[in-house]
Order: sequence, then structure tokens, then C-alpha cells
Amino acid sequence: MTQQTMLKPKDYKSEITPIWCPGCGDFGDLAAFTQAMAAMEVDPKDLVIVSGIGCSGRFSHFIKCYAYHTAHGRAIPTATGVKTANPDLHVFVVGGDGDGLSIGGGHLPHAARRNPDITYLLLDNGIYGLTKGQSSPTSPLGMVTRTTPFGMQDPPLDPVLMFLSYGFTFVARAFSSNVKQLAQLLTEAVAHKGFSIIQLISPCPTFNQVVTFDWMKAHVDPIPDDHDPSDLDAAFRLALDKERVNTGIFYRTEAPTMEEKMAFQREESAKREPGTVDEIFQEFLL
Amino acid sequence: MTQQTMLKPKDYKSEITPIWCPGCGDFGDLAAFTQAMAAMEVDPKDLVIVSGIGCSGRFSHFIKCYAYHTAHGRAIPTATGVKTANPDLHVFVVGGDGDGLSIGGGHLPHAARRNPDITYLLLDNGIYGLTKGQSSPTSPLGMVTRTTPFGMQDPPLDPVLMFLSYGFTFVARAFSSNVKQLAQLLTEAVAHKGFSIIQLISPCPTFNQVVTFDWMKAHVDPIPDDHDPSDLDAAFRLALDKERVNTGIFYRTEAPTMEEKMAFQREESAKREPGTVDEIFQEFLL
Amino acid sequence: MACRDIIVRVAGEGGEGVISVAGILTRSAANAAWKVFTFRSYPAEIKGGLAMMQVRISTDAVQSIGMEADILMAFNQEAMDTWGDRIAPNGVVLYDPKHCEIPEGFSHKAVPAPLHETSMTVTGGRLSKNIVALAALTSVLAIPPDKVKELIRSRFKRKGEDILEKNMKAFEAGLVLLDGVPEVAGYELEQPKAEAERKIIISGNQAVAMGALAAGCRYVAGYPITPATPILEFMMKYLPALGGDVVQAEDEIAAIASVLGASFAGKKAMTATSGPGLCLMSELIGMASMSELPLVIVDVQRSGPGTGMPTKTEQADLMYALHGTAGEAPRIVLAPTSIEDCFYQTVEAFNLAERYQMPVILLTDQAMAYRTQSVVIPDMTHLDILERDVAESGAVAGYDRYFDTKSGISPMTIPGMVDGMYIATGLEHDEHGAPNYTPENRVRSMAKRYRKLETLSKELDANGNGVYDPAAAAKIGIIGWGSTEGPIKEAIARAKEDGTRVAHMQPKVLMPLAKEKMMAFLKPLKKVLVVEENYTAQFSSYLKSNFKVEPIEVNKCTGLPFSGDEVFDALKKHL
Amino acid sequence: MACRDIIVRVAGEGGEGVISVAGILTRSAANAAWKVFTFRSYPAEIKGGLAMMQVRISTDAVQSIGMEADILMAFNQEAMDTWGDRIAPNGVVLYDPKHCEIPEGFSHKAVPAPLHETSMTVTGGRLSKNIVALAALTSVLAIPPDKVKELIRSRFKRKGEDILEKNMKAFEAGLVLLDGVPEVAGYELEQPKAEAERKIIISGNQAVAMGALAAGCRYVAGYPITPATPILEFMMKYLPALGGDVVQAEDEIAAIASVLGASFAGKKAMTATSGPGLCLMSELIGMASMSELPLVIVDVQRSGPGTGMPTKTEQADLMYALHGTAGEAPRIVLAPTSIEDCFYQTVEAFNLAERYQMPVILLTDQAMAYRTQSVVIPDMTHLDILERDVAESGAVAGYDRYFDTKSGISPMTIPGMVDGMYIATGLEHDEHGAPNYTPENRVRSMAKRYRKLETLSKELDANGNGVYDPAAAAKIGIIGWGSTEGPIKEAIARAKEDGTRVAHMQPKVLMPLAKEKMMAFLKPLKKVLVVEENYTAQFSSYLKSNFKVEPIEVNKCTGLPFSGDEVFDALKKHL
Ligand SMILES: Cc1ncc(C[n+]2csc(CCOP(=O)(O)OP(=O)(O)O)c2C)c(N)n1
Ligand SMILES: Cc1ncc(C[n+]2csc(CCOP(=O)(O)OP(=O)(O)O)c2C)c(N)n1
Ligand code: SF4
Ligand code: SF4
Ligand SMILES: [Mg+2]
Ligand SMILES: [Mg+2]
Repeated sequence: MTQQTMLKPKDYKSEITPIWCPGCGDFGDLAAFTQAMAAMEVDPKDLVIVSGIGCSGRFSHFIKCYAYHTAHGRAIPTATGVKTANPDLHVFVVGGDGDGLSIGGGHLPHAARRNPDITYLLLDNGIYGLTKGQSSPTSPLGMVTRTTPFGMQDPPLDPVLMFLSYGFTFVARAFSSNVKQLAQLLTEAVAHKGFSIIQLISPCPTFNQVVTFDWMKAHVDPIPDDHDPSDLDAAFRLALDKERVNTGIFYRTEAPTMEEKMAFQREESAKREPGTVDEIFQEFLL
Repeated sequence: MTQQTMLKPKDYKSEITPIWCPGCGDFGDLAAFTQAMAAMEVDPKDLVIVSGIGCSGRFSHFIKCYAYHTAHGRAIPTATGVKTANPDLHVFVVGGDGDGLSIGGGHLPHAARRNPDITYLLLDNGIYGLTKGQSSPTSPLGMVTRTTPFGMQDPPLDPVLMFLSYGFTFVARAFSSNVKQLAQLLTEAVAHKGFSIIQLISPCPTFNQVVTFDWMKAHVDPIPDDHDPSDLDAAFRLALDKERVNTGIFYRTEAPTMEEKMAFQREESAKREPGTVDEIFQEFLL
Repeated sequence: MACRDIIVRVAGEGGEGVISVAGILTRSAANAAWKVFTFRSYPAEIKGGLAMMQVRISTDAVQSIGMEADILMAFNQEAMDTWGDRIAPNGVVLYDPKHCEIPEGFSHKAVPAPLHETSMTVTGGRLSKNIVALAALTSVLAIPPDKVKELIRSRFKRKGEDILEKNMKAFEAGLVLLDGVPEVAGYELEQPKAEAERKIIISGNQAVAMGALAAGCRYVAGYPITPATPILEFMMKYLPALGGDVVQAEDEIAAIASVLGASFAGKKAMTATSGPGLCLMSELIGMASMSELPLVIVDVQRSGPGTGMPTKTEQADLMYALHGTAGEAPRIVLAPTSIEDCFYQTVEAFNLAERYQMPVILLTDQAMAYRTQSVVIPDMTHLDILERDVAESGAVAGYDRYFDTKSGISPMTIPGMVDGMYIATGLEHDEHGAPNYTPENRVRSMAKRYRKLETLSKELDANGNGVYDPAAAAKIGIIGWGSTEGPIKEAIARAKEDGTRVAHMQPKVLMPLAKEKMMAFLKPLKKVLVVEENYTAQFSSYLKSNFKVEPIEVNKCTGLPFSGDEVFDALKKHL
Repeated sequence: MACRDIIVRVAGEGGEGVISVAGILTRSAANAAWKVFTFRSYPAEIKGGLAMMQVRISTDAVQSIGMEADILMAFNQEAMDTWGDRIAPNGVVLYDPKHCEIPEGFSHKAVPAPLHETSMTVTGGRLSKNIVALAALTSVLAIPPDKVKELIRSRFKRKGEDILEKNMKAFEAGLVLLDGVPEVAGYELEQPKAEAERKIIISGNQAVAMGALAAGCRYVAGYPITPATPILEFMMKYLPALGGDVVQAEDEIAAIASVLGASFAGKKAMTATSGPGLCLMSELIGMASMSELPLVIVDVQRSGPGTGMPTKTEQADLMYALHGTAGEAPRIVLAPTSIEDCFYQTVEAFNLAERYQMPVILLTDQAMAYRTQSVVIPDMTHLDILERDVAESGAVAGYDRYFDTKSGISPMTIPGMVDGMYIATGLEHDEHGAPNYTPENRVRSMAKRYRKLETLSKELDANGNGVYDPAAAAKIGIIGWGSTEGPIKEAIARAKEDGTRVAHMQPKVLMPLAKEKMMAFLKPLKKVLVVEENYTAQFSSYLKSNFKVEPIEVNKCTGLPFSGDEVFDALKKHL
């Protein structure tokens, strides 16, 4: 921390005013995020937020940081490049359910395999907000949206179950209205060595009248205290039990991070291969 | 069946000679496939095989059928279009582990949600065959390939676990050397109403010296008889138990198919909206 | 003296109903046979923020957005600050004094219109202030109030009697709000001639969607993207009732892949997108061209590059449409020039796709896609609809899908046909579809695929689709493509009033070109202006690579469409 | 009389060692100071199938593939059938009688070379028959056998003494196999002058990879694709030892995304791909250009469109490189002209990317990427390596990332720098990076980004990167780009021998163009030929859109590179 004085949550806000609708769930996420940054004394100069396209994708604009607002669905591989290039940075990914589970869904299993030390906030509102109300992969069955005039026909994806099956090393779910729990969860996610992924349910009062704040409040529950987050089988059981919307840490484990694996490969390569370009030329001598 | 005489397995072979290496696991898949076609008396004129790019992607060339050999990773959405356009066709997707789990991996969860009546053979050899031996998402940890000179650093994906988490309605695993079991499984997959997906382990003797025929023979086991394929929890438990490589049907359930959902939407739309273009114009009258 | 052509802008906080005001005004005017041309500007905010909608209402035909407003209705200060300086010399600002002050030294007429107050007084709430504004405009423009009331009634009837009544009261109060104010006199519109044809009022996107339905499109897949989303949404609603299917795909790659699958299986199929989505479709455009599958792609152009300005217009995807895939992949590129033309060129797109078995890219743009205009109802009985050239079943034993022909076009089969089996592959292939990399096969196949474009080019020379108007041997000409047709025509008409003839070319097929026709057009001209809404003068450089011509390049890349006046000003410099 | 220039083809079943024969021959000849130029043809089968490798060995400089073989070594019938009719008038076929018959009426010399039999006799197995062939060729060409033996030894020493010994025996037997056969006389190569410089023998792909390492590239991400995969594989092996990182991405979109992430974080970063992969990168090329991030993309062109012919060459991605993303996105396009140049232009690509903060696309091709050639070792101490123009830390309070400058270039910051925070976004933005859609900001930003290309264009006029040779006021000229340089130079040299001077232009920067320089080149010429390996004459049409010129278009799209003779034949028609 090169800053002389301690930063307060509001010091992490950028000069850009959020363009979000009044009452948008994303505001809660923003508040929790700045709280967590302040609590962990993250220096804004070392903070990188990579975001995709969507209402949620504008998140990075509103934080004092190095912001990378990439194309729709490409935040995860972008962040992977950032973290590999400079492991000292605090790297976050923020994006929506369309961004992360639809167009960008193919990148997730590979992020899990690589396990870079990044924290991903998947802001799930069950809708395409920015494009004004089309269905998303987490839109509930039957929901009428601009692209499902006869009701959503396909069952929603279950992000937590998918994350577990990919082998992510830190899997959690949270709710934007519970700012305190979320801020706490964020500090744990950041403390986790490896990729931490959070399905962060953040209602969209403008376009989603099914998964509303009220609905959420009636269905949300913290994960029971007796759940052991190091038990993968238990995590799957918990995820498969869909009576309530559980929030908290489903699973947490240790595995080599991408940065560690890269360092290993540098060592191995250095043992066997030349250390300068001139020496490489020598290998191809006539 | 418009054909006068019954077709034999060999009658399903096209005039094109497979370009595969001698001993390639894909030959077993081809044999089982022609057997299943003959057993089910599929008329080649109604048979569509959509394949991606890879050694495995050439599969469609070698069968007497309407073959669609699309770009790398795009077989699933292509087949979805084929099936929707003409639900009477028998539609198959064939592709490799790179094609289906790396570049094309993003399409899988959405195929599961839509559940078109298609059968997908994911020919898994744990390697990129056609491009001559780079690592794939199912390459085992530590394996040396052309792109992992210091050994594969990332853990392999578990396709069956992923398929279950996506909500596929028919999930199975098979081994190319067990042609009889495979042919039988294929008939069950085709009989299944909805999307059936099979991780079909098909060793590549040319580039994968780890998951070989011998290794497979030493590790493969049929799923225990007492497994109930309608029990999702049990299917997950079975998938999570990685001692042996289980083959057979992990999970099978009923859910509306894409074709049924499309038909429903046509009905709903017909109830509310005009049935001719001229009538649509009337809706926009001044 | 009454006006023949007026531009009205309504601006205020999104959600206050400014868009409805302008929308109802448009519809009422069109109903009463005036010609209308709308334009919207979108706020940066998801909800709320400054919204503006403009209507140009004219007694005669109207073809472009126009320049400055004759009347600005400002709901609040931001509206005033943003749009207050874009007023015509003789224009007037009507502003709600509750939320807006007129800056000192403001150089135009400004009249307070107490919208808020009137709404509060008459209805007890502020929600009807937009209806007050609508009424005030109705009276200032002398639009028959009954036409407007009818629309208000049909819009509010679902919301219950109470609300409807409140709004009707607000309307009556608004009608007299500016009575006797001298500054608002002189804006009465001259009555247009009554029209014989029945018209519909639609946007460019709706015209495209309707054209597709009329052409027999029965499969649509797409991924939401501004400004193309309305096409997908339209299809979701209407296509299933016609027996077709619509899929919201997981991304644009899946969308185009499934459209190709449907086409392979025999359906006329389409996808609609904008720049970023078109990029993702690039690989499969090559696949489609190589395997010769009919395919229609609508690209509603928006300002790029990258995410760019999604709600702003541009004509900058031309080069990408012409060349957008690796390698050399013949494709057809169409550019409709008006809302009406969006309908007909979409029909043409399907006809050409089926006939020539290749991708057809239809280039519209944000401005044309979102504005609405009244259009004569297309006569479905006189529409030419082409069906796929299907090889005859039974006669196809030993069938070669890619049989080489004089036109380059080979009859197709579709799955389910006996003995019609073949391989559709992105690999170079022989006549049956089997991979073949020999130099001989390669040269033959490339020539075969490109020959189809030569066939079409010759047809276009004969019956050129577009405007090729020499204007009685004019010495100067203007060339445009796509939605610039309207402003160009306005500019040419003004020049004609001033006594100068100006030739006009606006081809609607951009790939291939009607080479002979264009050559004939260019030959007598001493000067040609190429007018386009982009930075790098793409069509101009495309022309230069095809003809010996040195165009004067007139470009605009502000995110807004050309007005007729802007084109005229550019033209004037070279007269 | 000894030969100065010979083409040898070795063909047989893949896996029989035909590639090693030609490989060792190449290396031995290069070792002994001959100039070499190789070419390979790939079987359709994954393993096995007909493989062919060609070596052109010359006493003088050699720059192209050549046409017909002087010597064909045919291991089997398929080899004979496929390559037997591409023999030079004075050429000879050496064939293994065990697997191959000479067809009746064969019009060239044919000599049986009992490879199989000799191997069986000498070693007891057939595995050494390729070494027998190698030895036979060594003696026919009069290459010093010691050089060859050295290489055999180093290749086989890992396999154990026994195998090594067998192969050495086979070699000795092969050396005398064709002793005294009159048909093989006259193919002895004339000794070249000994060379002072030390050389390496590398492929175009290796040259690119080495260039990247030399330029300071420290992050590479890619997805395997023929013919670009060897670059990724090379990097996987060597880059980590230099402190860099390499990622095999899940697809090309992820590859370019992560490269951009690494670039944003301050690393020089690159990806390498071919047509289908480049298509998938299209959207993020726009993003990179908009957010002004340095980026190097290598496109090893292969025959397209679609999957095309992955193992065949082509120069058909030019238009895509120039325009390949929706909207208008400035980028730089480079085309190295030889294997050596692959090294230097890759260094240049990084320098330009860092300097101009935009995507740089380097266009090589399959033929250049896969063939090997001997190259003088680059002198690392004399290499110009540019580093990123980083805004000074501390001095950057109130820093504007996109501060508008005369050159268009704005100093960057990188994450970790105090007070250097900014937004890199694909949206149109103001100088700080915040979204801004006003017309004023739009026009300014487009101009700023494009101004960078104007800055570079002027620099190129001064120090044009490429060949601009007027050939003492010749009246005819040839223009090429990329790997056609060699064959064009050969053709021009032949014309010179015949007494005709031919001007030559081979620009290495294709976007932007060195406009003044090119104008000066074109002016005095009466006729220009534009030579390219594609169907639609892309560079020619690009030239036409930029200059008043009507090129004679010389195109080849067989999947094979031009030979010097082919270019000369085309030239001859216009002399
Ligand atoms: C390639 C591409 N396709 C489509 C779009 C249009 N688009 C912008 S945001 C978005 C989805 C937004 O939904 P989500 O990711 O859930 O974010 P939210 O707005 O709900 O926070 C889409 C489809 C785009 N920008 N780029
Ligand atoms: C867009 C694109 N990227 C890369 C390639 C090159 N490519 C061809 S096949 C293949 C992977 C093959 O592996 P897999 O899918 O496992 O099939 P296999 O050959 O092992 O059966 C790749 C990367 C391609 N054809 N297209
Ligand atoms: S549309 Fe929904 S998600 Fe987007 S800003 Fe508004 S409330 Fe939030
Ligand atoms: S490389 Fe492997 S997968 Fe491909 S054909 Fe050969 S054995 Fe089969
Ligand atoms: Mg969302
Ligand atoms: Mg594989």
C-alpha cells in the first residue's frame, strides 16, 4: 500500500456516475466491493477489473482502478492474460449471466482447469439487462421476456452445479441485497489462492419481475453451518438440493495456481533450453 | 424405410476410405455405428451426420448419409438447426474432445437446455489428433504432448460430470473397443427422446501413449448393474467416483424436446398472432 | 401561410413519455396523410436519462432526417441545454417552466408551456404532462385532434377508464394551452392530398422482418444485439404462427451455425446482427460460401469499431461485408435504401441466396432500422418468390452436388431425398463433395464458385437493381448506397430547383456490381460525389478499385445520419 | 560439366523416412555452403499416405521452389504415378524396383535403385532403405559424404550403437549403388564458394518465433491450427526459459483476449493463427484498435475459404487483414518476403505495435512457414528494439490515457503505476477512456486513431520498408508482396540475362502504404504486373483503389507457390 492514508469505501469510487436504473441490484454489489477493497486495503493502482458487456459490465467504470471493459463474453480470458503478465495485481472479473453463461460460457471450464488467482463476480439477474429484456440462460421457466413471448421454454442452468463440475477451487453464491455478507465473502474469495467464482444474484427490477428482491428474500438462506466446504460430495449434494437458494461458500480447496504452474514451466524450460536468444540460434546452426 | 431390402452394416459405408491411422480407435466407433444403423433399419436418406473438425470430424464422410462437415466446434448448433428444420431426420453429431470440449464447449450447456432429439458421439482420445498431437482438455495430468513439453499442468475435465451438471437427459460413457456394447448403447441413445450424449473414449495410438488401449482395458468397467439411471444423485455419485472408468448409461430422464417446445410455441403464436403475412401487415395499419 | 415541412423535437427524461408524444404525433399525422420521418436519440442510461425523438412532418414526400428543429418541446433543463442550439432560424422552443429556464441571450423564440402545472391542475398528478405536450403540439401544427384522440384512446384503454379519462382531460387542456400566443402562429401544416393506397407505419427493422416472412423465411436464429434485436423479437412473436421456428442462440456463432443447419435441411433461414456479432459469424460465412449453402445475414450497422456506439448509426461495415472472412469466399451484398426498400431487398436477399447458393449479406443501419415511416402495403400477390433449385428426386442417382455448370449453379438436394446424399464441407472438394486438394480441382472449384457472381453481375447489367439516373446528361453526379438515398434525393431536388441537373446512382446490389451499367453511368460525368456515413470512404475506394474514377468523397461519421441539407451543402461546393 | 542448380524430389509412403532423406540432404548441402530451398507436400492421411519433400540445391542464391525435378527418387508406385510427369526435360527418375514399375512409353530417363533389396542385404531389414536412397543421392550429387555421415550419426546416436551401425552400413552400400550408371552422370553439383558468415537453417515459422523472442515478446497464447501450430510449439519450448509464458487457449477468441490482457498489463504479446482462427479473432481486433492496445497477430495464410486446404499455401487473407473487423479500425499489416525477413519483420511488428498502439497483423503463408532455408545468424546487438512509450509515473496525476497529440500517439500507463488508472474500453470514449457518444468526440477520436497511420505512412515514405527498385528507369515493373519476392527476383534476373530491365516493388508494410514512394515507383512505368497467389487479385485491387494504375494481374491459386519460371513466363508475354 503506497497510499499514505487508509482509503474508505467511497475512495474506491471513480468519477463516473453509474448509469444503472434506480434500484438495480448491481448497486449493492458495488457497495460491497468498495467495502471489501477498503477492508483489505487494496491499492487502487494494483487493482484491475476486467468486465464484459452488459449493465453489469459497466461495473469496472465505476471503480477507481485499471479498468478493462472488453467485448461481450471475453472477460475471463482477458483477465487470465492480465494475471499471467503480472501476478502482483489484484485481478477481478465482473460480468452478467448472459456474458458469463451464454456467449462467454465456453471459457469457464478452462479457467477452472488453469486456476489463476482471480475473483469472478457473475452478476446474475436472469435477464439481458443492457439490451432491454431478453431471456438469459438463468431466466426461470415460463418467464415472459422480449424473446420469450410465450414463456421461457428451456430450464435454467444451475451455475453453482456447473462450477463444481468444472473443478473450480472456490465456489460460492451470494445475494446483492446482503451487502455485509457479500463484502465478507469477497474478502474470503480474494484471500483464496486460486480462482474464486461467485454467482451473485443481483435482481433487475426493470426487466425481471419473477426473480425480484421480494422473491429472493423469501427464498434465500445461508448455507447451513454444518456444511464442510472442503467436502466436494457435500457441495454437490447442497447444490442439487434446490428447495432454497443457499448463499455462502459451497466449496473451497487448494490446487496449484496458474501462476505457480507457469513458474514451474519456466524452471523446467530453463533447465533444458537456452536462456538467451543468441543461444537459441546456436541450436539451429548448420 | 423406403429401401426394398434390409441394409447390412457395410451398406452404411460411403465410398470414401477413412484417412485414419491403422489402429485408430475411431474405427471401432465406425463399426458400431454402422451396426446400430443396420439394427435400427435407419434409411440413409434420412440420416444426417454433422461433424466438426478433427480426425473424428471426418466420421461423417465415411458413412452413407447427408454429411455436414462444419467448422471446428460448431457441430452442435448446426445439428440443432437441422433437427429443428426437419424433425423427421435422424440427426447425429460426431466430433473430438478438442472440438466438443475446447473450442465448441460453450454450446453444450445450451444443447442440454434445449434438448433436441439428437445423439452426440464425443470421440475422446485425450489429444488433438488431426493437428498432430497437442494437448486437449481431457489430456491426463503430466502427459507430454507437442504443446506440453514439460507435462500437462492442468487437470483434465470430466465430461460426464459436466454433462450431468448441464441437465442432459441421457448421459453415457463408452469405449471404442467394445463395439458390441457401443452398438447397443447407440440404439438406446437413438431410442431416447431428447439429446443423448456419449463420451466415447477412442484411443489415439499415434499421439496418446498414456490413455492407450491397454490402459483402458485395465481400467474400464461397466456401470454396476444396481445403478438406477433415473436417479440423478446416484449418477453424480457414480461420476464423482473416479477409481474406475465406468461405461454405460449414467443418467436418463424424460423432458420436453426442442421439437415439442417449438411446436408449443407455434400453437401459442397461432392463437394470438396472425396466420398470414397479409394479416401481419394489417397489424401495422395507420 | 401554412407550412409544408416541419421538424418537431420532443426531449426530456426517458420514462416521462417523450417518446410516446412523438410516436402518437407521428402516427396521427401519417393517418391524416402527411408524410413523416422519425429519428430517435438514446440516453446513455439504461432507464431514464435524456431521451429525444424527432418527427419530420411534411405535406410532400420526405426522405431524410432534416437538420434543425422548427419546434423543440423541452421537458427539462437537460433537454434545453442539449437541443436548444439546434433550432432553425425561424424556430421556437416550447418549454416547461417548472423544470427549465431559458438562458439569457437565447437567440430563438421561447414560449413557456406549463406542462407539469396543467397536468397537476387537470388530473391531480404529473403523469399526464406528456399528453398535455402532445395536445399543445397538435394545436400548433393544426393536426386534426380527433385523429390524435383516437390513438390516445386505443393506447390507454387497457389501463382502465380512470386513467383514460384523466388523459383525455389533459389533452383537452393542452389543446388550448397556447391559444393566442403569437410566437406559435405560422406552424400550421398545410393539408396533404388524401391518399388512395393503404399504408402501414413501420421501422426499417420491421420492414426487414416482414420481407423475410414474405420471402418464405421459416427459420431464424439470432443473439440479441442493438440495433438488430427488434428483428429477432419480431420473429419470436410472429414467425411461429406461420409455421416457422425461432431460436435465441447462445451467441452469434451458434446463431449462424444453426441457420446453416436449417438451410442444409431445406429451410429458408436467416440471422440478424450488428458489427460485433457479424465479426463472430465470419468463419461460418466462409464455410457457407465454400459448401454453397443459401444463407441470409442482416447486418444492422452501428458505429464501430469494437463495441463502438451501439445506439448510433454508421455505414462502415461495407468492406467487412465485401471481404469479411479469410480466403476468397463469393457472397452477395445488398443495401436497401429506404424503409420500404428494406422489405423488398430482404425478399430479394432470399431469392438470391436460394438461387446462387451463397451467403447474402443485407446491410441496413441503425438510423434506418429504428426510425418509422409510412409505407404502402406490399402486394403479396405480385411478389416474385424464388424457390431452391432442387435436383429432381429419383433422377439423382449418381448425383453430384457440386456438378460444374455454365452458370456455376448446381442443383441441390435436401436431406430426406432418395439418392441425393452428399457431403457439405468447408474443405476444398470435388463435384461430389469429397475432399480434394489437387491443383486441377482447386482451380476448377474456385472458378465454379466465382462464376456464380459473374452470372449475377450480367443479370444486374440487364435489370440493375437500384437507381442509375443520368438526369438528362448531367455533368455532375452523386453516388450513394443504403440509407443515404433519401438525403441525396432531397439534395438533388434542391439543386434542380436552382436549375442544376445532378445524376444519381444508388446501387442496391454492392457485390457483385452491375459493371456495365455503372460504367455507362460514370462515363459522361465530369465530377462525382460519393456520399457515405463513414470515415474511410469505403464505397469510394471500392469504386476506384473497379472503375477509372476519382470521386469527391463526402463523409460523415458523427453517429448521425446525413440530412438532405448537408448533402446539398457538399454538392453546392462543386457546382 | 557440373550443375549449378538442381531440384531433387523424394517421394514415398509417409513414415518410410522420405522426409528424413530430403531433410538430411538439405542440411548436408547447406553445411557445405550450397544454397538450399525446400518444399513439402502433405498426404491427406493422418499417418502414412504419399509424402513428398523437395530440395532445390544451388551453387548460387536460390529464391523459389523451382518447377520440375531434375531427380525424382520414387520409393513406390504412387510416388511414381503422382510425380513422374513433373520431371525436367533432362531429368531422371530413380525408383525402387521392389515397389515401383516404370510405365510403358515413359519419356524420361529411369534408373532402378534397389533400395529395399540393398537394405535387406546389408542390414537384414528394410528400415534403412531411406538411408540407402540418401547415399545414392549423395553420390549422384557429389555432396561430400562426410558431411552427410556426420548428420546420420548425430540423428541415430540416441537409438543405440546397433541401429547406428546398420545405417552406416546402408549408407556405404548406397554410395556405390549407382556407380557407373551412365544415366546418373552429369548431376554433380559445382562447389560453391565457402561462406564467411555462420548460418542457421530454419523454417519461416521458426524465423517468426525467433523474431518475436528477439523483439522481447514475453507472452504468447494460441490455439493449434495448421500451418501456424509450429510457432506455438516453438514458444512452449523456448519462451519459458526466457522468463515468458505461453498458453494453449481453449480457442482463438480466448487466445487473442488473453494476449490483449497481457498487453494491457505491460507485456509484449502475440498470437499466431491461420484463416479460420483469424476469423474468430475479428471482433477483438476491433476492440484492440479502439482501446489502442499493442497487439501482434501472425496469420500463416493457408488456402481458404472455410477449412479450405489446410496444408496448402495461398495469399488470400490480404483483404481480411486490411479490413477484417466491423467498423473502421486502424491496424498495421506487414508481409515478410523471405524466411530471413520473417525474423526481421516480426521484430518490426512488435516495434510498430508498441509505438502505434494498435493491432499489427503479420501475413506469412504456408509455403514460407514450412520450408527451410539457411539464413545468416541475426546480430542481436544491432537489432533496434522499441519499448512502449510509457507515461512517466508520478507525473501522471490527472493523466489522460487518450490524450490527443499531433502524431495521434498517446503515452500509455500500465497497471501498477501510481495515478495512471484509466478505462480501456471498446466503446467510443473521451481522452480519459470514459464512454462518450457526442458527435464532436466521435469525430475527434476517429481522426486521432487514424492519424497514427498517417504518421507511419509518412515515415515509410522516408525509409520505406521493402523493395522499391526502378531498375535504371525500366519501362515495365513487377509488384508483389510477401513470399513471392523470391520467384519475382528470379524472373527479373532471367529477364536481365535476356537484356531487359524490369523494375521491382515488394512493399513489406501493406497498411499503411508508403504512398509517395509507391507513386514515384509507378510513375515511369508503362506496364506493371502484380503477381499474387490468390484468385481475386487482392493486392492489385488494393493498388487500384489507391493509385491510378491498371495492373496486369498474374495470379495462381493452386495451393502451390509460384516458381521463378512461372513468373518469368508471365512476364515474357508482356515484354
Ligand atoms: C458479440 C456481441 N453480441 C451481442 C452484444 C449485445 N449485448 C450487449 S450486453 C448483452 C447481454 C447482457 O446481458 P447480461 O450479460 O446478463 O448482462 P446484464 O445487462 O444483464 O447485466 C448483449 C447480448 C454485444 N455487445 N456483443
Ligand atoms: C477455428 C479453428 N481452429 C483450429 C483449427 C485446427 N484444428 C483442426 S482439428 C483440431 C483439433 C483436433 O482435436 P480433436 O477435436 O480432439 O479431434 P481429433 O483429431 O483428436 O479426433 C484443431 C485445433 C481449425 N480447423 N479451426
Ligand atoms: S436494466 Fe436491470 S440490470 Fe440493467 S441497470 Fe436497469 S435494473 Fe440494473
Ligand atoms: S492421429 Fe490418432 S485419432 Fe487421428 S487418425 Fe491417427 S490414431 Fe486416430
Ligand atoms: Mg443479466
Ligand atoms: Mg481428440
